[in-house]
Amino acid sequence: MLDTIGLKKIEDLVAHLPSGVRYHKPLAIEPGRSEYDILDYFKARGAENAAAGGNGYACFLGAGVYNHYRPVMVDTVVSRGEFLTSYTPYQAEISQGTLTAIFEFQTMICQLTGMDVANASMYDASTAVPEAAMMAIRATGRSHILTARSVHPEYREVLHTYTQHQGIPLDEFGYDAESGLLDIEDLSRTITKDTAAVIIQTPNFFGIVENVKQAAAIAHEHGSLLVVVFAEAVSLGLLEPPRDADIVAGELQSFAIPPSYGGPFAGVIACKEKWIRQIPGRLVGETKDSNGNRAFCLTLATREQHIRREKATSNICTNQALIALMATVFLAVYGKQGLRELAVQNLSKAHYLASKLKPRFSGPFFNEFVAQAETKSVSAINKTLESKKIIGGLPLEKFYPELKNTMLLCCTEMTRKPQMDQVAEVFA
Amino acid sequence: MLDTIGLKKIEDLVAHLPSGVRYHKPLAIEPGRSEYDILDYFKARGAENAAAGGNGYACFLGAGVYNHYRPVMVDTVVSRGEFLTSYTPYQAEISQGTLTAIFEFQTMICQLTGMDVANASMYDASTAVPEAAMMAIRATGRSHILTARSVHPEYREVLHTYTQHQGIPLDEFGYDAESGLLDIEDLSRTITKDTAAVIIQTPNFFGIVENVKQAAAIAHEHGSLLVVVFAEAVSLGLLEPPRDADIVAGELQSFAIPPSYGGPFAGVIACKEKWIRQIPGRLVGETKDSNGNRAFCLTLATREQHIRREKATSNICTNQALIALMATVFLAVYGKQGLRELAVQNLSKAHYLASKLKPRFSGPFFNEFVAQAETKSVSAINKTLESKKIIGGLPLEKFYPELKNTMLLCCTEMTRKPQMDQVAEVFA
Amino acid sequence: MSIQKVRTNPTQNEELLFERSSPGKMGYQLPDLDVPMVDAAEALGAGNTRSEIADFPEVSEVDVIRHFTRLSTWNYAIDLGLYPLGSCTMKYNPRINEQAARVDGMAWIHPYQPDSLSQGAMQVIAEVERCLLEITGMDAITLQPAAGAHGEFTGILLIHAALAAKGNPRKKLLIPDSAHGTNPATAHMAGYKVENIASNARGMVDTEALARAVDEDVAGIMITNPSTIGVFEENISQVAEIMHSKGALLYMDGANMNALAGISRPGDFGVDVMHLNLHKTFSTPHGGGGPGAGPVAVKQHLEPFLPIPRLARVGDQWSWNYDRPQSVGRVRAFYGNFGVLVRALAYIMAHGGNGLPRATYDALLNANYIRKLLEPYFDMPYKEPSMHECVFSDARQSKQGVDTMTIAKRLIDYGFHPYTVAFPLIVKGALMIEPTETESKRELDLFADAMVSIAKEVDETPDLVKTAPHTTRTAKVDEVTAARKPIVRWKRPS
Amino acid sequence: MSIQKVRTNPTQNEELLFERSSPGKMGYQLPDLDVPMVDAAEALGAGNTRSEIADFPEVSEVDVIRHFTRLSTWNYAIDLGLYPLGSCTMKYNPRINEQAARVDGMAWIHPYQPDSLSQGAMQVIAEVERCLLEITGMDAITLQPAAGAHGEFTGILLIHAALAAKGNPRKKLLIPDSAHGTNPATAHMAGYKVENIASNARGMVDTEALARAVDEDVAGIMITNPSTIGVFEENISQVAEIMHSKGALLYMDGANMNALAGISRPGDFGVDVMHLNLHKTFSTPHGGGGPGAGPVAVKQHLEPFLPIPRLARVGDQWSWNYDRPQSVGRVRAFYGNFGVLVRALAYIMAHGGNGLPRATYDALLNANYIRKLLEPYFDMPYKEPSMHECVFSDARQSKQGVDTMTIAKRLIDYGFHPYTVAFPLIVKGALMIEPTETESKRELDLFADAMVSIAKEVDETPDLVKTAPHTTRTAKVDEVTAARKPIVRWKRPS
Ligand SMILES: Cc1ncc(COP(=O)(O)O)c(C=O)c1O
Ligand SMILES: Cc1ncc(COP(=O)(O)O)c(C=O)c1O
Repeated sequence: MLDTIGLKKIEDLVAHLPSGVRYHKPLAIEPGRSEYDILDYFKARGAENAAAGGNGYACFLGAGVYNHYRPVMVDTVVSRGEFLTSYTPYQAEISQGTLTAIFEFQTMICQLTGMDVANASMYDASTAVPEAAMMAIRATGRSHILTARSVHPEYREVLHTYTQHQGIPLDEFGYDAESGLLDIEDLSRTITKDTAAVIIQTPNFFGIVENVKQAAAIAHEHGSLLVVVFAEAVSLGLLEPPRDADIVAGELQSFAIPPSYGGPFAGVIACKEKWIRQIPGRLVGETKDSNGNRAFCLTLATREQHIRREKATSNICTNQALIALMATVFLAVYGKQGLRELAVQNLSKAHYLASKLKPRFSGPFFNEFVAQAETKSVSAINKTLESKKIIGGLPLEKFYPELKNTMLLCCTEMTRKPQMDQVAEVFA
Repeated sequence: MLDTIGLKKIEDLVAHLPSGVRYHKPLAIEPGRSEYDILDYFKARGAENAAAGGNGYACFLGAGVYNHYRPVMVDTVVSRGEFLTSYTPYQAEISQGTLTAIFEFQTMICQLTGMDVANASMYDASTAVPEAAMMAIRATGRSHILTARSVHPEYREVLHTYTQHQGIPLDEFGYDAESGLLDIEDLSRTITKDTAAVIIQTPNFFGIVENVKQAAAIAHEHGSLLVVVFAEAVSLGLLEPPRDADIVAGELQSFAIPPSYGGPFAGVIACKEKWIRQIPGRLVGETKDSNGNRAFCLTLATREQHIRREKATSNICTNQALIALMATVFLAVYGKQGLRELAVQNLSKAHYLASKLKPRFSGPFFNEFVAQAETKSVSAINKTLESKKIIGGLPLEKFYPELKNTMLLCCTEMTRKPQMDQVAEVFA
Repeated sequence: MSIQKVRTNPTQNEELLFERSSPGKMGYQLPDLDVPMVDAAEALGAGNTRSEIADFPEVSEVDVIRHFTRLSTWNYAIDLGLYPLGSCTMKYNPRINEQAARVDGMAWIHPYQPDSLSQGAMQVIAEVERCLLEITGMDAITLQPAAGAHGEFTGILLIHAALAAKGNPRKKLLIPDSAHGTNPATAHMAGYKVENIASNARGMVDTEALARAVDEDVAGIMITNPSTIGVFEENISQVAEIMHSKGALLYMDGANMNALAGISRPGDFGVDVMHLNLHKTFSTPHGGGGPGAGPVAVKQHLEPFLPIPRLARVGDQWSWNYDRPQSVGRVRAFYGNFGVLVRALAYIMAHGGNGLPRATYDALLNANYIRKLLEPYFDMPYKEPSMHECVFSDARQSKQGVDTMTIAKRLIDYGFHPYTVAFPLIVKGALMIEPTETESKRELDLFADAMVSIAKEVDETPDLVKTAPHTTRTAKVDEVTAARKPIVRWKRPS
Repeated sequence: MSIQKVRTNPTQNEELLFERSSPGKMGYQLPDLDVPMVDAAEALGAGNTRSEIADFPEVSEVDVIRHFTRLSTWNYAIDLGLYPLGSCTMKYNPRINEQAARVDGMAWIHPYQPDSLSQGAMQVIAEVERCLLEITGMDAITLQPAAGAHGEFTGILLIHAALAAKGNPRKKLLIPDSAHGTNPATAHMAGYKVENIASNARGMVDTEALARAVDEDVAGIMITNPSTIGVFEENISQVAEIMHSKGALLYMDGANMNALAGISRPGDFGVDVMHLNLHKTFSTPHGGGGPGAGPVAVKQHLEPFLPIPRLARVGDQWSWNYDRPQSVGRVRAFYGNFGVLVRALAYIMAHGGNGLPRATYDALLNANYIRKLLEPYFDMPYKEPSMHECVFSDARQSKQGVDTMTIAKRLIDYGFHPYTVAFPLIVKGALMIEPTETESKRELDLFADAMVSIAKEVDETPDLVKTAPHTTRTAKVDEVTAARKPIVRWKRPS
């Protein structure tokens, strides 16, 4: 090949580089290792972590990342090279597999959320939230964002990062100290005619199911959009969809995505038909091929960076397609009835545990709740649990200084009664 | 569907069964369980086993089953539904994938063994050995089989089972007590003009590399065929192939097949061109399709049970196709140079360990050898090793009463020096 | 009617590994050697080491994945659609089975590791034994045989040993003309003379003829039930009585157990010994031809003869018992295809005692549905009620010069794997169709549509059928030339 | 020249999940509930619970596997062949990476579990950081960004914060007209005005024009190096000097790092901040569009502004440090796409310090080989030495009315995925070809043959080209109608 090119040695390929830019030292990285050594390395590192299911730990953490069982079908499908090793489906004629699956994904997200349009995925919910906020700003022509404090604290942090450098004013409103629900009065107080969007989450960070209708009424009354966020997607199997929202931004990790220390996950944005041209990210649409057969392709690309450049709705390019495919397979496996049953199991488990503890809030909750520790400190409780190979709940004081000595506990279909009973015992 | 058939209820489908044959009780088997429960069950059972690599055990057992690293590519390929869930490739037009892979398999087995023909697989070596013996009987028209005692004891047991009910006389000859090699004099003594085949194994059960040429000369001199057996296929990467054999019967477990408590493995029979019509099992042959493109199909089916019934060369039908595919992928991954390097690593590791112990035999060995325990009993040694999460060697007295207080130790590329040093220490 | 099931698409060509090799290419990397490298010629003797493996593959890792991925696209598979091979029970192979078999503690256990370190594996074996005995109604079982034919062989050895123990192993085995080829081949391998017995006009064993045929030389009969025409042997209990009255035994080929699981037990209708095909009834994947497992279940009187070793409970531990003086001996090294047993147990656990009969009913339903849809178009020589499969003949189509194999090839154009062709032998030009319970009505309807469409083509455009397949990347394969001048390995063109 | 790479074969049709649903079908089974079942309406309030999810799929397990297996056969993929998308670095995705990411101790760790129970994960992160810093020659790095564009955004925020800390974040970012669309989109999202700067005749940054353009309002420049025409910016060091002399910063889009790894380090030629695409250079799979990871590496002066939390070594333990007053804040929840980092580290370990530059050279070799073979047939507007990709234009073919997109569609008939079409914008009708190092000479030769053959077809049978593709199961897709009347979800036909 060098011959064909007309070169003598491989280094000639970079002979033209300006002097000074070449790096002549060997990289200070160990020489190449065998598969066996590599697997060994990751197994060894893995053994240094607690792994729910993996090395016998039970885990009561939720807070945006949930331990749900992953049907074997999911990895079976996503491991097929045709899905795993294909690019973004720009060439529709040889990408109908990916395109069809995304179209199904978009449809299922609409069915679950009650929205008309869903995109092909965002990085995760934490980045979907600011994208939804910016979408609302574009849609309303207004400037301010108003967020409930019961939205996931890390989503709010990311929103803060995104907005601050653009000079978008960001306000927050509180939650009701007794119920854990939105503080509707505070919302009414803080919303203004500059508010582009009110952002709430349901189930909220405390696991509590919000009254979306009520929030929507207030937002709409003020001409703002309502953005509804979800972090625990399994709840959509059971909860009334947030039909009154204008935009929904969510996290799909619960749909067969392993916790993986926080990623890769898949976010999604869905909205009412009206805002379709404001939605960021890829969209797949139905059309026909030249033989008249149904076909799918990426569409409305004029919203996107590769066409519109600085005028695009977002800079997003690579998204989380394979992870969204995992979610799609998961939803196909569970289906209409299964997703509901799954949600009911989650609900039942959390309520069982809650019945043995002292929930901090009175609002209705799905599969997590805030427990108030009384006799012991939450850190002492967690230490004791750790010695029993149980990872306890998330202490909330770090994010909510007012919620002293509380922890957020989550139960899923993978949580088993003996461990729940142990938690209750340690709390007592 | 019942309507279409003209029935009212599903039980009507069996209404015609003679009375007395229906089973009306519920089966005494637990109700159907979820994937999650099933995996849990097998993980729990698995945790009750020592698993080389899996739960921290190092394993020095060989004796026909070897712990070799399985390249990730192997399961990647065999997990593709197109290979995993297809049937025997009787319909050539839609089975070219399987057929092509088998043709490659047959070719590689020929390249490795020095034979002209290899079949598409047998159940394992233990059943391939009697099939090879019967093949020799058909080929020579003779009646007796003569087997070296250094052939794997369980292969010999299976051979015994197969031959006894057919009234085939089965004799054995010994090994040299000092070298562990074939006792050539004993062979010369026991071989007769009725001997259809002399069966030897190399590396033999003690890990020792036999002189195939010499054995072949004696067998051929007496008009018998020489059947060469191999149990450790990785040795073929380094050893002179048994070109002087008439039939080769081997075990491919070493080629990326997990030990799985003894199966599924894949056996194979290869032979000289001359005996092609005597070979049992499936054969894939090259041909063309009606467009003139190269194509493959099952061939010489007139040897097989579905055509020839009681006159078939064997009753084998289902074989070990997917396992043979694992071997094929393994060989493709390692290739010409890799298989040799792998064999050299095996050789080097075993010789390292042997250098610290007292080998019982002086013959050249590949990756296993018989160690003579002196100060301690082999069972005491193994007990001590077990406490260090090391599975020691196979005590040989059970199979060879004369080999008192010895064990067969095996090292592969997965054996690591610290554990070898520990074994040496415990032996001392 | 047009082809509704498939459209053509480009699939990659691919050479053989040997042809795509180039010197020095590698797809592997070994761990560093942590001990001194040994010189092979020195350690083994120069005469014992080979030079290179001539023409062996030299390819990169990406070459390997592409090679096999491309090849795979040339295959049909259950994962792609209906695979209605009669007698083969091509049901869906659940992926949880594969996962279970790959659990470290299942995959990485050495058969010679101490029993004390293998209790989990032995418990799995015990559980498989228990479930299969419950399903068959038999008394004892060996899981050692590696496939159906191997099970047959084991079962016949048991008969041989049992009769020999009574003084005379006898000489003959009776085998119906409808039997699978492995039955006579097995009988022969076990040293018996095969006596074929003709089926009666309804495809069943002719009990009167049978009674006449059984004499002191007859060791037993090998019966497939449901038979290979998918029909339950209505006289199975009489058959058993006839055999037993003459001191002979009844072997049942359990390949068709998918018609019976949970609704009828061979142990209850006189069977002495039988095999199961875990790769049929119990959903372990066929993998392009194997592996399988062929457990053999027996009545108590044959138990002493089962292969060694036998699983035994000693105190609170499992152990392997080799002390079985009457055993026929080993039929395979170690304990059988353990990994296949794991998969079968996963299947049994997923269905459970409640699900297994449900699956059986669904299998029957699907077969009878297909039968109903196709009966108007294809000749059905035996009209007895179908169990899990239905067998037609090409009698009508052959008048147009189109035989069952030709119809099969045309079916490929319609996007289906063909049914079993030309078996059983008692049906001339047989089309043997077994849909299994895992097929949906929709897939069955499409299949029936395709078959009906082909039946019409046979009348209207017979040449179109005769030259099929037309759409596959590989056209009709010349099997005759392949057999005439066998090329069974690649060689470097000289 | 004929099509050598592919032949057509039937592939299964398949409806949407919603269309193949039937009421009551299920593909799952849940474990038994071990606590009392809670009534949802009671626990949550009736208004909070939904009735059924209208039209949601109801399919069996076998339906699911068939559905997605069939769909998969409609895709092209690296595992099937060359995927020469310029700027996308579609290299082989090693399966060991997937295995590593699925190790229980990597996949099943919760981001909020105590640091003491996550040391292995944190060690992996530390190791990825160390390796990427070594490869880039930068001083500090954040692994939080989820993809390239996200990395760009993070990087620009860093510039913004650093300049703001000095008193003035400034207003404009300079972006060459050759830049990828994410660059201007990012600048805009970060609140900067985009100022496009024209490339010179050789496709490079015009340093004189640049010097004129940089003023006190300019925060920095976003440069892709090698540039999107696959050419190393020869004046990169001067560019850095110009920027720095005006207090502005140099951002490097590292999407093309596959041309540099191990042979040139951005940290050594003046780059202040850059991102990497682990899903390009470091072989993590594209998965039909993602996920990726877009780490951002910086020089020391930007380190204080990196997103929180930062990995820190405290004693002999890793911990997360949130106490970073100057940080721009979080750009993503948790710690980034950890599973992608695991894959990238597996890749780095497999290649090692010795293998990475080798891979880079091979990438350059392959690109230059393709260039050499195609230059006689296609117009090449910028003739500077190519690095890892080469960019042609359709100038010659467009005279026959055939543009780059049309050639791309015809290439599909030849069995290849097309190159990148119509990017970069500085090349009218661009054909942007990046073969990567994992392609064999044989695959490249077949590709070049196909391209040459198409070039001839454009002259001889242009209509054949214009109506392509001809062989795919889906013919040319009508994208215009799709955009005109968007149907972005399935609805039950009324
Ligand atoms: C009726 C019948 N008997 C026996 C067999 C042989 O079983 P195996 O292929 O597992 O050896 C088969 C399978 O093909 C069969 O259909
Ligand atoms: C040059 C260049 N810059 C930026 C990007 C954006 O990266 P990502 O798709 O990971 O967001 C890409 C990838 O498409 C690219 O090619």
